[in-house]
Amino acid sequence: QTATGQAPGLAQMVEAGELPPVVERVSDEPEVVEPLNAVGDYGGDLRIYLRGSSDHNHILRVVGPQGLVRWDPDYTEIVPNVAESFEVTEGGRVFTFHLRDGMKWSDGEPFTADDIMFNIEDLVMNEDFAPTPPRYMSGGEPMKVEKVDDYTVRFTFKEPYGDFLAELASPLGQHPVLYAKHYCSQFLPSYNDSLDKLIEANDASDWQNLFLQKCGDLEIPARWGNPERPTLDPWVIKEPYVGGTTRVVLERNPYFWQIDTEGKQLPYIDQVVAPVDQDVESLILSVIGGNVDFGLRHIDPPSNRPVLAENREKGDYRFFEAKSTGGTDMSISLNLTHKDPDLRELFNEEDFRVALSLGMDRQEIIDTVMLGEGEPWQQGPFEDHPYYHEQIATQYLEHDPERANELLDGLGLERGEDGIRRMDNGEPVTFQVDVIPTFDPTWVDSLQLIEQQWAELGVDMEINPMERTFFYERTSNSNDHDAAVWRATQSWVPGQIPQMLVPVHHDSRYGIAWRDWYLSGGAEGEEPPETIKTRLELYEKARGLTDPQERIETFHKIADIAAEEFEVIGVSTAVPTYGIVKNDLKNVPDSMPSSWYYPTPSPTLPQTWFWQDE
Amino acid sequence: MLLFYIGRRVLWAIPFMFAVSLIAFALISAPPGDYLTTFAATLAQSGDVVDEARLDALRERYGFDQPFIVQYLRWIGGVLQGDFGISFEWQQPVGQLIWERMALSVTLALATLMFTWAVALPIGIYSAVRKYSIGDYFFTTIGFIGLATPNFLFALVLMYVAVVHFGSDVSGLFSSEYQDAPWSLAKVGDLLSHIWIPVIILGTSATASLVRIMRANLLDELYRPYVTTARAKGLSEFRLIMKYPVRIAINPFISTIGWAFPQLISGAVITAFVLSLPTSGPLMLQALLAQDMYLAGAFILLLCCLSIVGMLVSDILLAVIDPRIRFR
Amino acid sequence: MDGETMTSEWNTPVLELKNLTTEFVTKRGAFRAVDDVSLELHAGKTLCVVGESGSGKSVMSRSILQIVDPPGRVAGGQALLHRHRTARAGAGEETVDLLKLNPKSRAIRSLRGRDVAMIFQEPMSSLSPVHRIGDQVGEAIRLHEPVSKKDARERTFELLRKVEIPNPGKAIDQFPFEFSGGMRQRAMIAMALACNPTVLIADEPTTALDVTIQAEILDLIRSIQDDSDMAVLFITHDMGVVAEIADEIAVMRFGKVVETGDVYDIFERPQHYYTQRLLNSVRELDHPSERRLAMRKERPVGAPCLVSDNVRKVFGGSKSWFGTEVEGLVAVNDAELELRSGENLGIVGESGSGKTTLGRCLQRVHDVTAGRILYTDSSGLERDLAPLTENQLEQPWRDIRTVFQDPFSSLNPRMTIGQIIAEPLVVEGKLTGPQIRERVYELLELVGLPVSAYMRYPHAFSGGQRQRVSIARAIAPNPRIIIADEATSALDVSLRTQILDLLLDLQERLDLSFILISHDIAVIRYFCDRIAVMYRGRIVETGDTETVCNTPQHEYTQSLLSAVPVADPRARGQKQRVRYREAI
Amino acid sequence: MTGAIIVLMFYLVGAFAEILAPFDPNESSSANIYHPPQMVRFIDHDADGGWSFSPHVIGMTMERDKFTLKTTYTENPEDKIYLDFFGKGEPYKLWGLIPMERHFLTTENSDERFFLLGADRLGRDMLSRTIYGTRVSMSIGLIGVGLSLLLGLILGGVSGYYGGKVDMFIQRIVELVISLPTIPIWLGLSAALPQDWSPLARYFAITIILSLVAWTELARVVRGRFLALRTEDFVTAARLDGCKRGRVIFRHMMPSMVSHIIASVTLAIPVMIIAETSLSFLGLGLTPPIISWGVLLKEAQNIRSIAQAPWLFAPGGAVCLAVLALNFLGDGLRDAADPYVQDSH
Ligand SMILES: Nc1ncnc2c1ncn2[C@@H]1O[C@H](COP(=O)(O)OP(=O)(O)OP(=O)(O)O)[C@@H](O)[C@H]1O
Ligand SMILES: Nc1ncnc2c1ncn2[C@@H]1O[C@H](COP(=O)(O)OP(=O)(O)OP(=O)(O)O)[C@@H](O)[C@H]1O
Ligand SMILES: [Mg+2]
Ligand SMILES: [Mg+2]
Repeated sequence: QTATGQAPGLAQMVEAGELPPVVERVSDEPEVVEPLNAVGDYGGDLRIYLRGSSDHNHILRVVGPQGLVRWDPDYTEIVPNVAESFEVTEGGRVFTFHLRDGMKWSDGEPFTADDIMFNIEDLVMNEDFAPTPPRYMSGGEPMKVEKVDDYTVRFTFKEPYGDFLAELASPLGQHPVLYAKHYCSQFLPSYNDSLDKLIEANDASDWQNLFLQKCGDLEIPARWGNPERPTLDPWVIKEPYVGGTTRVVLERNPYFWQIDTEGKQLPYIDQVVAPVDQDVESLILSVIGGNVDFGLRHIDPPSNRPVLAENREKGDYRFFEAKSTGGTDMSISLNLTHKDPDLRELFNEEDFRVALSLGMDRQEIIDTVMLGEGEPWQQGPFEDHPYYHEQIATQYLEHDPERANELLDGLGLERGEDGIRRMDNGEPVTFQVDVIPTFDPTWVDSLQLIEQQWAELGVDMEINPMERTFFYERTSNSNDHDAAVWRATQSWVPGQIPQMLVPVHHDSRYGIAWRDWYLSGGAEGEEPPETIKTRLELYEKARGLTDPQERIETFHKIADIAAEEFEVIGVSTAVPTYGIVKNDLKNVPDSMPSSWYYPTPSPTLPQTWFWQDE
Repeated sequence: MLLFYIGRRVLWAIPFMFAVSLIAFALISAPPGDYLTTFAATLAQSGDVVDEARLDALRERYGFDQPFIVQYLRWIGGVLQGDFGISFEWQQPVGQLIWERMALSVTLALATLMFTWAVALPIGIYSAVRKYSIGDYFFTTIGFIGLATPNFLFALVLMYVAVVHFGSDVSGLFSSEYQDAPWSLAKVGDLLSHIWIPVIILGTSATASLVRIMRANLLDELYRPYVTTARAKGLSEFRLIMKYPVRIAINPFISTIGWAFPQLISGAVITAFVLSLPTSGPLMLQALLAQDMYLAGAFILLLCCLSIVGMLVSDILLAVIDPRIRFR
Repeated sequence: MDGETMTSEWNTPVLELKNLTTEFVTKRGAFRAVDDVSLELHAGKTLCVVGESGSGKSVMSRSILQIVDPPGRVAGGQALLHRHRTARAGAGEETVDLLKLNPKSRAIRSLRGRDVAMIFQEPMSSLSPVHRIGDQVGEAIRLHEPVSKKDARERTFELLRKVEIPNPGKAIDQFPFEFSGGMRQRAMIAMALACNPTVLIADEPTTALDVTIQAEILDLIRSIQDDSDMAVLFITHDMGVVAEIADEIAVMRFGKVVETGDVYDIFERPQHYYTQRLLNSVRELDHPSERRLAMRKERPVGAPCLVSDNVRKVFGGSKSWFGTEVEGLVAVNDAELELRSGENLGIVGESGSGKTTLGRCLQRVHDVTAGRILYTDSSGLERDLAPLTENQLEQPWRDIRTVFQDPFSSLNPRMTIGQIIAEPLVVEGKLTGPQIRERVYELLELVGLPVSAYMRYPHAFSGGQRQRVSIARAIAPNPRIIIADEATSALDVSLRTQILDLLLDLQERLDLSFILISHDIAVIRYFCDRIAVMYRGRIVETGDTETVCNTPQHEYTQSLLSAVPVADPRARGQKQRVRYREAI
Repeated sequence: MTGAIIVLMFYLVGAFAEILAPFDPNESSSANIYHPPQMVRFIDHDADGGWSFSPHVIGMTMERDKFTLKTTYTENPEDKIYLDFFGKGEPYKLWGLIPMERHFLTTENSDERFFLLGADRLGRDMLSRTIYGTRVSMSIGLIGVGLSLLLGLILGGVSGYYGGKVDMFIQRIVELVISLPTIPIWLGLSAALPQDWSPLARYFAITIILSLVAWTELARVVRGRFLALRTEDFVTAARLDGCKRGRVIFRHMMPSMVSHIIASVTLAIPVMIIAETSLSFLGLGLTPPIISWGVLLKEAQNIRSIAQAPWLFAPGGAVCLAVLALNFLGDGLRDAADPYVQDSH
């Protein structure tokens, strides 16, 4: 099918000779998208919002990463995106992508295999620019990329790498198609001899800085800071996201490569407009005031729900559901690699952790703090998910202070006069739980309840709220914490890092020293015990698997061990959040998964959303 | 003569600025971690995940692994050449980011200052002259309620009322059509039609304190013999009070300009944050929270400059207004 | 008096006080400062009010314009201003009762300063410290007459010149604190005369002026009076001045007028006991104190204990605030002076000649620009005070005490009289609390103040009362030297002798030395052994009091003595005044 | 006078928070989320028309809308909760020391709860929380202002009295502190605090931080006044009386500024309380579980409270009242120190 329709604005420009006709602009092999409900009409703005600085990913989530592949709207299957199709061969070692014939960058220049080669060879693999991210390595070696022809590229890995496609579908896997060679190469020393002048003219400190300024990178605001940069996105930057701006505007990409079933070029909506507000509360006010067409990020905690629900008519919007993919919003990790030997010994007693879990009245917490939403839960995917693992999700959920006390007595922790238990060395069982109060306000609230509940057990927990950088520094770098709170919303699907099962990430706060050991290849940190090592091996293996069933089984093996060890204490199922969408905005699903790796809502294809009066 | 004095003060300001910059930089670097830690934290808060390897590489490139003094020297060296460095967050030269915002901040601060003075002086005088009258109690109470309400709360309530009950949006300093428009007369008009809200929000607490201070000082002067002298000349009560005791009671007011101005700017930060004003406050706050060192550093340095100018002005005014100080 | 029947314009009153009563309502009850006072002021005539210090003269004069300070209020009576009888009377102007007018009304405002002008007793504090002299004087003109700024300035200049302020062109732009006491007083006078008032109320307007200038000022007032039939209410303690200018005299005591009458009557046939005492004191003051002469015989004057060796004081010189070289004002110019122990040294001199400044230099309150100040302490050790720091000055300051020229500003407005007098004792730390209290009561009594003064604040006192507080404070810690700057100027004559005798008493007991700065030659003669005459920052003549007074050498001294008023109305105008002007 | 009484009351409330608060301020309850304030009724009517004096409130039951998650409360006239003065309630330790269980006001039946100022998002009693907040906030005000007053007066006084080099030096320090914007100072100083300090230690540290920033203003004003006062005769007189510098400054010069000082102190206390709130806003100041007015206001600082639970702003009312009372107290003090006023009453 070929493109036949285009936005009226573009049609005028074609008539005026400013643009080539739509057939030429759109690739010969455009992706034909079947809109969710109906084929739409052109026109209108999509008003979203940005919260201060570092909210660039919100733009990304709407515009979409537009990598070679993407997730389908259900977050279960990977489908071609920029690539017209792909093949996986040799047991998951070789990946071949076929590009779309005649596809163009947003400035009209052709998009070919050369662009991918440029991205990989000159940037991803260029140590001067940045280290090669691990997702392009396997078996300790970087991948190899060949240009088969102008529209075909082949990626080859040393070891099988089943998760590679998922990595590419995630926002972090966009590298191969991120930069347009014809534009971005001018900022590389190997392509431009008079680069120094350019650096100076732009007040940049060096070429890397200049490059980032002009072409951006995956996760930095500067990606949306240069209207000249060609992209493959449905909308391109018009008013950029630069420091201190108060509004960001994106306008339709006239060369966008998707069409609907009637041959009309996408997107339907002309512009994406995002005012920059600093404070979440003012975002909520904007929503109530009807100034936001689509919103999910920042406004979604359940505590805002009553206000937003109340004003639905006033703001002329409806709710949609943003299902969590699994796991829990709040988990407490005791530091099992604690620097203090006594606390470390105590925390490493599994009975102690189990007792703490049994000592929590989760239902009360859910009713009080989470407005009754959610169910008691430890961690891991929900029941209806293929990765669901019963034991790790549901063990020790009951509120059973008696058992808990028995377990603690069994550890020889006698109660002192003040009712607090004593360790062998006579010190009271006291520890602090580090938490960022601004991050998720329900955490401190829940902790306050937990504090009281644990006090019944004779365990003196202190809440230690702190600012986020302090938190990171203490809990992820210097390993100074006793315990810490973090979220663990995971379903373990490819692409996600299961940090609560294996200590591979700075959010694995139960074993930061082990993580350091793992990431440094044994050079730093602390050698983990067997149970962790086994899991790490299984995890490595799972990443290579191409067969989904096999992958699930491997993950369940990991989960079996993790469940036995019971390192992390969860509270309740991740609360399904909700977003708001204007009543007149069509083709928006009533429910979508909520995840960064997905990333919400872009796989639901906002380019197919359109305005229609009721 | 005055020029000479100013010159001397300005010369003084140079070593002073160095001290300030060092302290400012130390303050910015004081929190643990660095820009990248914060960056990771910010993204995590929105549910996004960062690429760790990438962070480490950047850390090295930005020189965060170097000792404090090296980083400082590098920065101040650049500043001396007019190069404020690069904002890590925006990958833009700091110089590009600050000026327009600073200008708006100064405008807002000036407007607020004028508002507070315009309101506080007459009320202060009134409540001193009519001590314990109903008006005195009234203004005192209103003023203190204003003082006791955190600005950002006031801002939030105002915004809520405006949105929910009047359906209008009071945040920002410009209507959307002027937001990115080049400066024009119409844009200035638009600015004026928006600026009064933050001015009132910011001004209330400052007004209350000025009223009280004015009142207290004026009460001290009201019964001085020279006031009687002037009265015997046949001056009207109003002119009398304005010309004599007020003139002396205003002395502490003048001492305050020096810091009132910079403090208005930095005090406005949180309000500006809530109201999403395109002033320097929110950007500075973000830069600080994000540990975007060079950007924050530039703001702090500029604010310090403003304070120094403010203090200079207040010292000069003080000398002009009170000859006893001038000829000490 | 029945004014209506007197057809003669000459005897018609312009201002009539009838049963004026003014009260201060305090926590301790109401206090009648002015009690049922009735007086008449006639056009072109001068009514002199004399009376005991604290008798209510100032309050009475303020009551007329309704500017008594807050706790005070006019409780009754009338103050009738017969406007139609004044020289500048316009059509339709008639009698107004000033006390009936609302004190804030436009009506009374237009009368204040224009019809009735006032010179306040304490010129030092009565001028705004932050406004220029020219501004404050010119304001009075511009308020009541439609003149331009420039004209007002010109007239101000003229007025300043008339009141003998040297270099009026510069003075007009100066601030009060740059003025000497006498200069400020003259500025006040200029301000009052600015609009040619029909009634002038002058509350001790010449206390800070030397007799030469005083004479000029009195002449000035008289000439204005002659020109425009101005009625003058003149409050003073100087009977010489009274004799010189008064047409009528009213004597006040305890808030009441105890005697009124023609100037000759009063001087020659005083009725009231107090008036008699007053006049006796005047006569007594005319010659050296017997006590002193007797004392000197017993204990002759000792070695010099405070010597000013070429002391020079320049104000505002080289290092000005704005860092440029400014030529300073030489207030004291190489003054050579020595005070011997047990001696009373008088300093007289023109107003603004640097007497106060010299006194302050001697005590090292001011830094001196050049010269030495040699002080010999009780142990006989001689020290140069000039280079000492404040810490090192502690002992000398304890030994050398001072009575400030302006009592009001030298008393902390927020301390009670008791606290003020006790302060040096408290600091000294030799006595216990109750002892100090005892001592303060004793001092209060010595200077003739009631014990109830202990708890009150300075502002609630009359000028003379404050002056006595100052004296009490100075003598409290038994010093060695006292520098008294116009210490008795605000006291009535009887009190004056009493205080001077008190000081002599002390001298007898404690081997004190005094430097008495005064404009009152009589006081100097009574009290001082030697006299130094200052003129334009220089000591132009020193010598034994009698020698200098009888055979003055320097021309300025001669002119000074020639201007001393004689307390005898019959001698009025007979004395030949000479005026000395240094060739510059 | 009224000012003094109210201020005294505030401090008493702070001191005896444990007794006065009906409940544990941290006790949450899922059944009372956003419980609205209840009115106390004094007269109880029996079913048969008789009446008696027994203070009580009418109980309310909560319902939560499944979709909007909004809580609504309906009065349940049958359910009367009787109140009891100095009845037994939850046991507590006064000042962490003396075990007690009587509360100024409790329910007769210790299972029941009442909410005179409503409840917050966790069903905690706002009245109790506000009462506990009094302790922290009023003492922050007092200690912080005391500290900054001390610093400001001493440094400002010395600076203005000596002039010259000392003045130069102190003024540079003042300028340094003034010219640094407060927020970075707060951030930097809070960063210097060890992260595992106990809440109490952190609270004191924050008080000190606040006053370290706040003293400069006073110092500068005091200096300005001193420069002018220094030339007054009565100051010279005091020096001549042999007063040491300290005495000249504090006994003789300071009283002339007493009005100004009182005004600034009464102003500084609310500013401290608010500054603490601002710090909380930045996530730096006091944070839960510490209860201060600032923390409470920070918690209320969202659209939801404005729209649905305005009673959460009760601590704001407390701040206002405290500030007004302090101010009127200040007026009284000022008048007491003013010789002119003293005589006229
Ligand atoms: N504000 C005040 N409060 C209370 N009493 C006052 C006040 N002002 C003046 N007095 C009292 O009123 C009386 C009269 O004072 P006034 O100043 O009129 O005296 P005076 O005759 O002018 O004396 P002097 O010759 O010393 O100036 C004095 O006893 C004084 O103590
Ligand atoms: N602080 C000052 N600054 C500048 N000039 C001053 C200052 N104090 C005094 N003068 C000037 O010094 C000169 C001498 O003043 P001083 O007060 O010593 O005079 P005096 O002899 O005491 O006069 P009087 O009898 O009028 O009090 C005057 O011309 C005066 O204007
Ligand atoms: Mg008098
Ligand atoms: Mg003098």
